Amino acid sequence: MPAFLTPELIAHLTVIVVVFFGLQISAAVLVYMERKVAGFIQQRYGPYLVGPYGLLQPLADIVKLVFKEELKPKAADKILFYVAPVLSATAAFAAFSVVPFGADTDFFGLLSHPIHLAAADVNVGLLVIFAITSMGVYGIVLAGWSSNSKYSLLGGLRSSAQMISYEISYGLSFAAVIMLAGSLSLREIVDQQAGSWHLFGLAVAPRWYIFPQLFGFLIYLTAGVAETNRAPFDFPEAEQELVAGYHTEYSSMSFALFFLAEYVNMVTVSAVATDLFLGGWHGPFLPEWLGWIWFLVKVFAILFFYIWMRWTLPRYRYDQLMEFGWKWLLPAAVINLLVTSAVVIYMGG
Amino acid sequence: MLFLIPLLPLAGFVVNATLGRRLSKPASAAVAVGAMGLSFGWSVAAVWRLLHVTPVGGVRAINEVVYSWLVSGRLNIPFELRVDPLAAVMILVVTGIGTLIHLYSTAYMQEETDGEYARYFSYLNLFAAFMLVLVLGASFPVMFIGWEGVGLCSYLLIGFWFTKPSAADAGKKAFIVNRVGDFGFILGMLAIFATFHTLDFQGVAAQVAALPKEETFGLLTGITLLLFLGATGKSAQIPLYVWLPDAMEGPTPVSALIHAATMVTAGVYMIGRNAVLFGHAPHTLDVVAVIGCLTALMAGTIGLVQNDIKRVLAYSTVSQLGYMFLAMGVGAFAGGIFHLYTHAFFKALLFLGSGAVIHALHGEQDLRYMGGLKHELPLTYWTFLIGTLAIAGVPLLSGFFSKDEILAKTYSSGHTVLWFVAVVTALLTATYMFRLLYLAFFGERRQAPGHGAQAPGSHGAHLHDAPPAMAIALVVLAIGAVLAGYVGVPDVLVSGGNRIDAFLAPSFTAPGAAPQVEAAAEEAGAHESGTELGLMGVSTLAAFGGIGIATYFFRRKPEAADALADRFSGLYRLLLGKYYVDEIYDAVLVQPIKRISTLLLWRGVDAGLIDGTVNGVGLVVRGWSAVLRRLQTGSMRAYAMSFFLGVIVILGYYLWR
Amino acid sequence: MDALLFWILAALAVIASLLVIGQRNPMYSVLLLIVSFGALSGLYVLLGAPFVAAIQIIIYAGAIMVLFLFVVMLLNAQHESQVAGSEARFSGGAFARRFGAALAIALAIELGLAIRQLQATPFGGEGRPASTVRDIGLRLFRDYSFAFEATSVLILVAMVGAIVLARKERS
Amino acid sequence: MNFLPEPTLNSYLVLSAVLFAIGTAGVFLRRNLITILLSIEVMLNAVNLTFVAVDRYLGAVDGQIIVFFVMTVAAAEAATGLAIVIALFRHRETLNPDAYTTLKW
Repeated sequence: MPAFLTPELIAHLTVIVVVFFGLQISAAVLVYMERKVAGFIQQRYGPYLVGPYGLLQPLADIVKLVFKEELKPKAADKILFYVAPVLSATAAFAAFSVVPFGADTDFFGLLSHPIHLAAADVNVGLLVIFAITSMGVYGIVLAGWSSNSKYSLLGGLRSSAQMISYEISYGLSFAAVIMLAGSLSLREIVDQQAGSWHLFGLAVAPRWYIFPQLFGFLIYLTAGVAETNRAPFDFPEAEQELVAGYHTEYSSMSFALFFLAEYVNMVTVSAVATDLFLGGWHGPFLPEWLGWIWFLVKVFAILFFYIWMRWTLPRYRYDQLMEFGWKWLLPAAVINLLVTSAVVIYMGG
Repeated sequence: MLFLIPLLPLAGFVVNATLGRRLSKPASAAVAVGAMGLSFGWSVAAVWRLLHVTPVGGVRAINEVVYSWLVSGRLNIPFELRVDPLAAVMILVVTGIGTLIHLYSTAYMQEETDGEYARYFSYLNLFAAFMLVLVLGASFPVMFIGWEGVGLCSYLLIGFWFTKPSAADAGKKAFIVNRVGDFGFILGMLAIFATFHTLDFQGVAAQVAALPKEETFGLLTGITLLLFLGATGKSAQIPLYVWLPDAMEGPTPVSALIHAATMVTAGVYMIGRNAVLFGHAPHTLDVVAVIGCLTALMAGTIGLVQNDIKRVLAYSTVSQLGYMFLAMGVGAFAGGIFHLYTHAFFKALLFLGSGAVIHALHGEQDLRYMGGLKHELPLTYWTFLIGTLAIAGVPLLSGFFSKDEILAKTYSSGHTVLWFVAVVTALLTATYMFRLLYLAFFGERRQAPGHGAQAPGSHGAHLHDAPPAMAIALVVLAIGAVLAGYVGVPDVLVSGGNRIDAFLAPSFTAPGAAPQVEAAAEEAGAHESGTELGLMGVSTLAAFGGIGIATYFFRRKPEAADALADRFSGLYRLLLGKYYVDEIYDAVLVQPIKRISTLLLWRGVDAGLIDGTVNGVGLVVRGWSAVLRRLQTGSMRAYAMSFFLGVIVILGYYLWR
Repeated sequence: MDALLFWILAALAVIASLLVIGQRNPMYSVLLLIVSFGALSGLYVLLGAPFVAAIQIIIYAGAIMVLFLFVVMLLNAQHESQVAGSEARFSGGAFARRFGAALAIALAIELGLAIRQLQATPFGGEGRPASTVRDIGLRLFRDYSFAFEATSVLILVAMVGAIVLARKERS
Repeated sequence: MNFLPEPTLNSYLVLSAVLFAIGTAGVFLRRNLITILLSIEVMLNAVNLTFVAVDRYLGAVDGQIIVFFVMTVAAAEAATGLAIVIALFRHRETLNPDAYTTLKW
């Protein structure tokens, strides 16, 4: 086999492939999960016909979406109409690429030296995530604009405004953790969370940043929900007001892409939350190399929380959303940041 | 912590000035009096500390640099405060008597509205603060802050009832006249800096002490004369005394505090502060002595015939200040300060007493419409009597000792003529003071033609004596007027009795140098103790003589006085018209200046030259813009083009040069 | 590898920018500009400035361009309108635009000449580590703290100004 | 793979020069205020590129900091500029700069 095809390269490629498909699978799982949980919350069964417990429902959905007819409004912008969904899906996947999901491993000695369990390891990972999330806006805006319909336009404008407004709080909640860890690399941040917090010499809690940064965590979650346009902040597709928001005009695969993007974004946000606040793959009972299981557990816990929220809380009013974002969440984030920095300085960090 | 002394009154000022309108009268009074009281306590503490510091180079002093104020090139002036014996006496006088007068004012100003009341006390506190800066300042500029500040406050307080035109004018007059003096002071200050490259009193003194006495008219003489000009302004001496009598338009306690006890003595203090400097300029000293003496006499004579009770006191103040300058002039610095200090007591007492009278008579100030108050205002009467005796120089009261010391020093330093004039003035003093006493308190009540029988206070029974706040002040001051002198009992009576001289002496000498001025005076006094006793007798005689004259003319047969007035009606009118000095100034100075300002400065320079230039510039610009605006097409792209053209040209220049 | 990336990204940036100004539809201009920003940020990574690369995306592409996008969408002024009449007498005419283009070319030439005067210099010290965020942060908040504060004030003023200008004046 | 010349400082400078020129041309060629603002952004980015490249060359970080400031200023400029554009558009239904030539005297 060719020289440049070193085991490392192969390993890297595997990781990338795993991430890529893992995300899609998790999206499918999420769809199923969402519908089931929704069912239970609303005291019904949810999908149960296709396969055992309706486990094959997601597949059915995918098939349906693929074989649907592709529709495009006449007045829509030829190019952008198709670019938009691809863009948002790409952004969604790209964002996850820098998220580490497991400890370094050499695959039981297959490799000469261990590699990172992340599609890409950048030492400014958080910035990259931030950047890519901000790119995600375009998909929605363009979708809204290009399909040249009032509903879509409003949906697009709204969602972009919403995402931009909440990005700030989002970033600030990052910043607090960055200050604690003194690094922009997710991997280092996670490694900082190994071990446990000690009080009078005895370990009281795992050394996760959620404990010093409870506020930061809450702010992050709230902003994250807004970033992913999930209920109770799901304005872009506020059915009652504007049919289906930015993807009113979309159907078939291009719609599927948006759909996919939304769930992948959820996964990303949860994964980042896990890495930042919940100690990533660190956890008891399991050997290092199985850390990714802990990671998955935590991520899905947060995802469950998301779904739970969606089916429990009513939707905000748009002005309320903006007001909340600017007048409450942002100040809270700033204060949290200031307090954190003060403490860090005091501790001589 | 010296800075607390001026800071406390300042704080009182700030409080009363900012939220005075919302404070009730008792509240703002409490703030003001409390501030002064604390300041007094702190001063006492400071002086106590001073008495226990070990003298450095013969000088006891506490220095304190509050902060570095002016630093620029060679000029470095810290905001430094210094307490030495001289300053110690002054702060005690200022804060002590100041406190009493504040207290007195609480009752005296009762009629004012709350806002006015607070305004009054804020001014009064501010004045105290500045006065304390003036006396504590360790260098000319710091002193100058106080110097100007008290001027401002005196202006504000003279014009306190600014709705009354006469009061407003009096305030302006005081301010302007003082400006003339300040001008001299500033020049003197600059000259000193140019000469000695320092403005610190001790620094100057040290350098001057090294120089020989300046027998010919020279630099030192010039400097000191300039400073003295400032002193005449502040301390109401010829030629700048004219503002003080008018200053009586202010509330009486103000007259007592500012225009009798403290501010007007600033000039005297300043000369004492620079004793070494003046000591090296004999000519200036002579000028000082002569001017002081003349002022004393002139004011005394005017005082004889004035009918406004406060004006009489004002002229007497001028005359007493003349005395102090005389003392300074003959080199008896300690004597001058001693008189300053006793004078503060009895003159404040007299003013406050007159205030009590005016208060009782609801604003009546004319002696011709008083009389017979002896029985109706007993307390006022007795305290006033003490004050009068003290100022008249009756033995065993404070005035006697200080005045006598001045006379003795004048004589022993060989200025016989001045001594004679001074004695005559002493006689006059006794006379006009007792005239005042008799007219006010003895005989029958004389109604002002204005009021009918129903006028307030027309029935003696209605007159109420001083309320407690005023009474306390009067009594305390009266006690002071009696006892204050005993710190300076002449050595001939009790050897070593003149403690204040010994105490003050170091302040009048350069640090490290031996007290030469004092030494001279001392030995002079030593081998002429016989003559000194004689002199003492003479001044006593003068005092009693004056009292006798007054008794004859204004008690025994008042018609004689009028007869005399008719006989010498010219002289009488001259005196009544205060030698028409105001009119002369007006004719010689004010009118010409006005005319010049109007015609030349205003019409010519301002309207013609300056405005012309400004308008001309405007016109030129306008004309050009009318042409140039054509270039401004308003098209953004055109602008951008010219912009980039410029860029390309400049870049090209650097490429192909 | 770097060389290849450089040339690709450079070409991308140039082409995108050209299209930006070649577009009649502002919507596309904005998007193409974002592309060129992306290329530039890639170049920044090559230049060992990942921080700048990141904020290039975050600030420029993520914030400023969205602003442009909004305005374009709101005004929805698709195609450039010719202004007839005296207003565009000089500046609007074809002459002005040709002249302007000429200026631009002249500028390019001059810059090129200027650069040719310094001999081709490869970057010294390939082993030099990429400047970390820490370095930049320390430098920014120590030596440039005043400028930093000043810019923050500038931003504030800009915000207020923008709000005031864009507000509908109620009549 | 050496069939391509290694990028030198000059190549970066040339690139930024080209970009700058393009921006300039855009300012003159476009008849749309928004596009003109975009061209200005292009110019700014060309300058930024120069800063970073020279920074790399000198091994300093100051250039990057200046880039940071440039971006901030660009943000401010865009915000105000667009606000003005909106105001103008409200006032006269066009984005053509040549329509607003009365802003003088």
